[in-house]
Amino acid sequence: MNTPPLIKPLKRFTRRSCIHLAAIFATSLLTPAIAGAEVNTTGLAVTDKDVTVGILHSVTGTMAISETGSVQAEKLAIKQINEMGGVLGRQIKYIQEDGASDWPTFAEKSKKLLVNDKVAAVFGCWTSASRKAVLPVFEQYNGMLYYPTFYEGLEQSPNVIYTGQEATQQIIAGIDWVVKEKGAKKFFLLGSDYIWPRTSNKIARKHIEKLGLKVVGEEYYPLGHTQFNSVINKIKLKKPDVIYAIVVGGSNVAFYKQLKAAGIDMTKEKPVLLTISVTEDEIRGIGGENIDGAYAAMKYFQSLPNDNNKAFVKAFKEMWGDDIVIGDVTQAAYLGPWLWKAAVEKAGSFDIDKIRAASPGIELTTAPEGYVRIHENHHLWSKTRVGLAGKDGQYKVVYETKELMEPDPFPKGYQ
Amino acid sequence: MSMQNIRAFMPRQDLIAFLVLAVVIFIAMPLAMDIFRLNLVGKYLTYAFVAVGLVLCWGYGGILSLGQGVFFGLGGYCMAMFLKLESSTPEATAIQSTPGIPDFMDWNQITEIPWFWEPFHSLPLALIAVLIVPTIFAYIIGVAMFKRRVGGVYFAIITQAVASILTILIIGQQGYTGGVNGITDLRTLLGWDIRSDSAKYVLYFVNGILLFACLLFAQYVRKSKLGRILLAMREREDRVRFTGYDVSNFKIFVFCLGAAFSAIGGAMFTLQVGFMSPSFVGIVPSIEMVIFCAVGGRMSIIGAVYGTLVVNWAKTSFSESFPELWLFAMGALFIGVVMAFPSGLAGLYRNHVGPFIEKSYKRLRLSYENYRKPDNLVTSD
Amino acid sequence: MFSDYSTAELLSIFAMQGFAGLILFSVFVLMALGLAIIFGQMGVINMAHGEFMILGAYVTYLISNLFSEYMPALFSMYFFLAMIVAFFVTGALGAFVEWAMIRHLYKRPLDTLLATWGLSLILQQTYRTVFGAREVGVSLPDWLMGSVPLTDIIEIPINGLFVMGLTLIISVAVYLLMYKSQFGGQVRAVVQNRPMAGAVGINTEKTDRFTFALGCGIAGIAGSAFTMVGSTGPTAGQLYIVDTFLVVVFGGAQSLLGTIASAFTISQAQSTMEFFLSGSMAKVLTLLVVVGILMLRPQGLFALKIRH
Amino acid sequence: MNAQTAANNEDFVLSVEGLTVSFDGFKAVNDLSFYVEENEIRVIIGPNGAGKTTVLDLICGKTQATEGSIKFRGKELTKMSEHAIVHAGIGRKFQNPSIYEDLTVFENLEISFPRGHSVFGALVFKRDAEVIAAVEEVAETIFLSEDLNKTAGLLSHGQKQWLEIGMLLIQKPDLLMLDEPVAGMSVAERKQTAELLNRITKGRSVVVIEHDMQFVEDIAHRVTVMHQGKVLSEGSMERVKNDPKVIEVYLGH
Repeated sequence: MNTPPLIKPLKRFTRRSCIHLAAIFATSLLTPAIAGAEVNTTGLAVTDKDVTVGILHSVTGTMAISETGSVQAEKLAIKQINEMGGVLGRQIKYIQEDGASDWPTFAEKSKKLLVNDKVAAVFGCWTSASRKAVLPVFEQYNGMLYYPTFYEGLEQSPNVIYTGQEATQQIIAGIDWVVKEKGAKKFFLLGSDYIWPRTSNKIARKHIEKLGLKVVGEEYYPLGHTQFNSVINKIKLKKPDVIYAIVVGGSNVAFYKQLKAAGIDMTKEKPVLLTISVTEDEIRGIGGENIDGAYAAMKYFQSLPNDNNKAFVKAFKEMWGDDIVIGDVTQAAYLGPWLWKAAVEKAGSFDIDKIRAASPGIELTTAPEGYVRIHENHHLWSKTRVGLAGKDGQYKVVYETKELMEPDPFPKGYQ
Repeated sequence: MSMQNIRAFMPRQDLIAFLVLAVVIFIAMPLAMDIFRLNLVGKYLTYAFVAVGLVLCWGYGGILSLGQGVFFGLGGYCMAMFLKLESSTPEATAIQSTPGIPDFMDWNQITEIPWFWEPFHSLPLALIAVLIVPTIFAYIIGVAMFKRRVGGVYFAIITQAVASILTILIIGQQGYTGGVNGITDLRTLLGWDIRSDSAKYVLYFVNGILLFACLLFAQYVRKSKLGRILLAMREREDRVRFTGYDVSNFKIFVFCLGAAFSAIGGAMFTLQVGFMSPSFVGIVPSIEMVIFCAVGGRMSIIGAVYGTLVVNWAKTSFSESFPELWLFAMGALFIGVVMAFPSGLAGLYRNHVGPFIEKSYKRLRLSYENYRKPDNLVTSD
Repeated sequence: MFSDYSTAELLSIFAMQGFAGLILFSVFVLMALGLAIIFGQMGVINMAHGEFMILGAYVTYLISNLFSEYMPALFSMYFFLAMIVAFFVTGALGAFVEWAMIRHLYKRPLDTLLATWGLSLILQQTYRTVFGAREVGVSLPDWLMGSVPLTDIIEIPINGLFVMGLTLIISVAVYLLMYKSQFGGQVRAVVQNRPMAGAVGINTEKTDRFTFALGCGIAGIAGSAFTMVGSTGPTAGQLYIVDTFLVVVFGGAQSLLGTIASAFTISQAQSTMEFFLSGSMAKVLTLLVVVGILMLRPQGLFALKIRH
Repeated sequence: MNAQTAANNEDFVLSVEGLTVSFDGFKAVNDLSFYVEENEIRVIIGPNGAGKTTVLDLICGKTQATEGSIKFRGKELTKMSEHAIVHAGIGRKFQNPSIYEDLTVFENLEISFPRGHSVFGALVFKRDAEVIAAVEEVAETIFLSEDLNKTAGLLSHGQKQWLEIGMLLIQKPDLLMLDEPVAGMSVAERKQTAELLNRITKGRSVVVIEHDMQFVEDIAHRVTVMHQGKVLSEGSMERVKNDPKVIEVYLGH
């Protein structure tokens, strides 16, 4: 599953796509390599030839399902950067560690990466719990973590760049859209029982109530729960216009299959199902025919029609196989190494403090999702889109915010 | 204590084993490792508390609990609650809508500290809670189960269910417990920064000393009549009962003792790792802890410590180089230990390594005596 | 609690929740029957039971792919074949496991628990290596996916009906096999008195192997059926194991009827509570009540009073 | 003796009256009454399934009676817990030798020594001179003086039976109940056991279940014959042997 990337992929990576990408990233390529002595004084694993970074995700355990895509994306980005000459003239080497879906293991491995391997940056984590576990380690040893997942917000660390969306970015645009386009008035909130769905639903509820509309139900089920018939019955009774679902992991499959079997047809006018937790990745498990007609609000869909994305999808498939799908988090993970590269080059150094100082304002015009910019609060300015799920397991983008959404991890009035 | 009593409590072989372990933990490890690795070892050793408790419960008492993580977790949570309150000063949490309460409470619209958190403002009360809460919980389970003679497999399954109930509860009540993230970002203990290297050294040694205290108490229990009664009970429960013992009391005692050990381990875990999460309360970690004990040898308290160290060391190094193979190795370890080495490392030592050392020692001694002989030739011959 | 609803709605609630409970009941019975045979009759704690179920699910996945690739015309019928193949594949694995592992551990029931836990880890990683870490989507024939509308609120999912029917058939088959056939007599003879059974000419080793394989095979069918309602991933099996054991123990391990009765009680309790409480709290309360009752009545709810 | 004068059953060590236990309707013991006197060796015989072992189970509290009373020196036993019954002075040996095979003979006897039976007591229990003396004395009685440090699992079958008897003796019970004490013993061992039993009955009563008629004749003061959960006949061996009902049951089958 995780073959060292430098052997197989190099063969597969065609010259044409190299040139294409090279053109896209021409600006960054032109940055001159800076002499070793200057950048090499940081105590990090940087030599004149290469620089070592860490990849820290679960490849075993329950979370391996979700985190695999992120690992693949990060490896792809690293490979592409290397092919373009690396960062400050140095090839990126990576050390991959397995968090094993176990939060203390994440803490332990992050400490190893920072203290023993002295990596220059870490791309990793997926769940909030794993991020919370490693956060003190990064702050203590002054490392830099690029965290890819959309998450609940309520956090802003000098040692983390959040490349996914925080909750308000995802939620507010989605709800505004469904209210405007579908005339939704009654919402039923549903989620797996942990912090992200609960916090997100809290923001959603505040926003819905601010709009003068009504939440007719709010339900949580334990992670891994597979029997949703009771809640489906409640939904039928309450007759909401929108089912706002933040179910995660294996529960998703059960939920959508049972929803469909119970005769709630999402392709019909009502109720609309709006989710912020189902990416193309998850649809693979759910089955396109079971989620046909649902809407998702997030910043990236594989079907985005821009050129950046076409090149990205192509390169991704060349590296990891044709039958692969790319979800929101995978794309966000792909941004990590590029954002880091840009920050390093802007700072002219691998030094963490300098990178931190350089990060805000960094923009990536080459991002598959289009354009992103790092906010002062270390989150990304990004657009939010609404996609309509189809039988083929892909989303069709039906709406895109005009402006970039400002990241607001501590939203006033939503807490 | 008379010399004879000491001998009975600590026969020479056990004494050597204790001394060797002391050298390993207090001298060899700190000398050989940097603070990062040492801190890891310290973390592993917190699991050893559970494993030692399991030796008494399972090896001696025949009570297999698949819910020891519950007690480890409760102990850890008690400690974490204290540390969290300490780190949640109004200044440190100024960004919250209600400063001065733990961050996760604020995220869940809780505006004041719930009553059961109040005692954890005080370190002595928190330390008492670390020991008392899990022990009382174990006592309740123990009385309910053992007085009604639920044992063996049923006990294992029910403890498993208890572990899963508590996990769902902790995750579900996230406003009070920190939910699935756990209680994180713990920084200081009475103002002392527990994240600094020097603190980690100190905590490592405190952990080691506590572990030895537990080991010595476990040794005392083993060698007391109570230890023999446990063995007798495991073999012929009826005979013990009809010899006039209230068997359930002994089971409750040893189960509570195991819980108390686990709780100490949990509290030390929180201190050394800096957070506590429900992932320790569940079934998977609880069963893993049983395997630490089984690998060490379910009848050997010292073996349990080595078992914990070996399995965790293997886990760390294996998962660094071959993450995909780790589960295969772990699974094979479970099956292998159960089927081929039911008495674990301790059995391996007793049957193979021990006799070898004994033989070498004798040979050495013999050659030493032969060497000495020429000096005595004049008088003896 | 009830004031929000009209009488007609309340009736619908009870009807629908009753039906939801029946589906949950069928799911529990399917999960627990195999385990009840293995644990109740043989005293073996098979912690890899969930992984056997998932094997059944993967077999279904493979066969559905096979059909859609080579025999799309027959796709609507593949499910029946899939269940049969799942039964035999998991049964065969079960027989192998019994031969390689379990038979050496009959005298140490707690050790079977640890060894089968090890087995479950290995199986999980095998699935991950073979099928990938992601969940696989099993596409179902269309006729299984619809629902039958009764009133404008009440709709009966067809796959629910299918699972219920399947449960009924399997329960009856297991009952006949265990209580009316010669094989069942042999199994019970071996359970009650192994040396005596051996002495009267029953091949106890073979009986053990068949019993274990049968339990695993039923797990395979259950896994196959669950592709309709749940997810198929390497670690999905772990979700079921605690519930399954509780159902079996709660029913009184020795009795198959007890298992069914206990599945009924637990499922109805859970689905009723789910309607009025949050899902998490309903789960906690159900488990608490079950554990509480087990503490008061350790032999299980429906066990016969037996002579010690 | 006419034991039915229940008014003065305080004179008996053990009085069992109207004892009944049923398992799902099957009455394993049915309205059973018998009385054991001080210093008496009472042997219970009867065909398989007569309910003999169940009677011992009922007396020592292993099985709960459905009806009836069991009085030991006037104390009602049916509601007492097993360990309390032991403390009241009743010791019971099981059919198969029930000893702790992993422990030494010394430790087997020591565990049975009546001190330190609470959890705390067991924790602080000291192997003092009194314990050692008691263990050695009993070991002498049960012919195991030489084997005190041997692991009990290594003893012969007969020695295991003796050890279990010894474990009871060290508790100095007033009533000793033995379930088939000579089963599986060699002829020589049976003789020794009979002698042992005759010796240890001084100052206590003994209830024995046994099939070996020769052995029964060697030791029994009185014999109770049980059949289908009831007393079929009672009295001296001589009388019982000639009771036509007994002959019917034993020979009629």
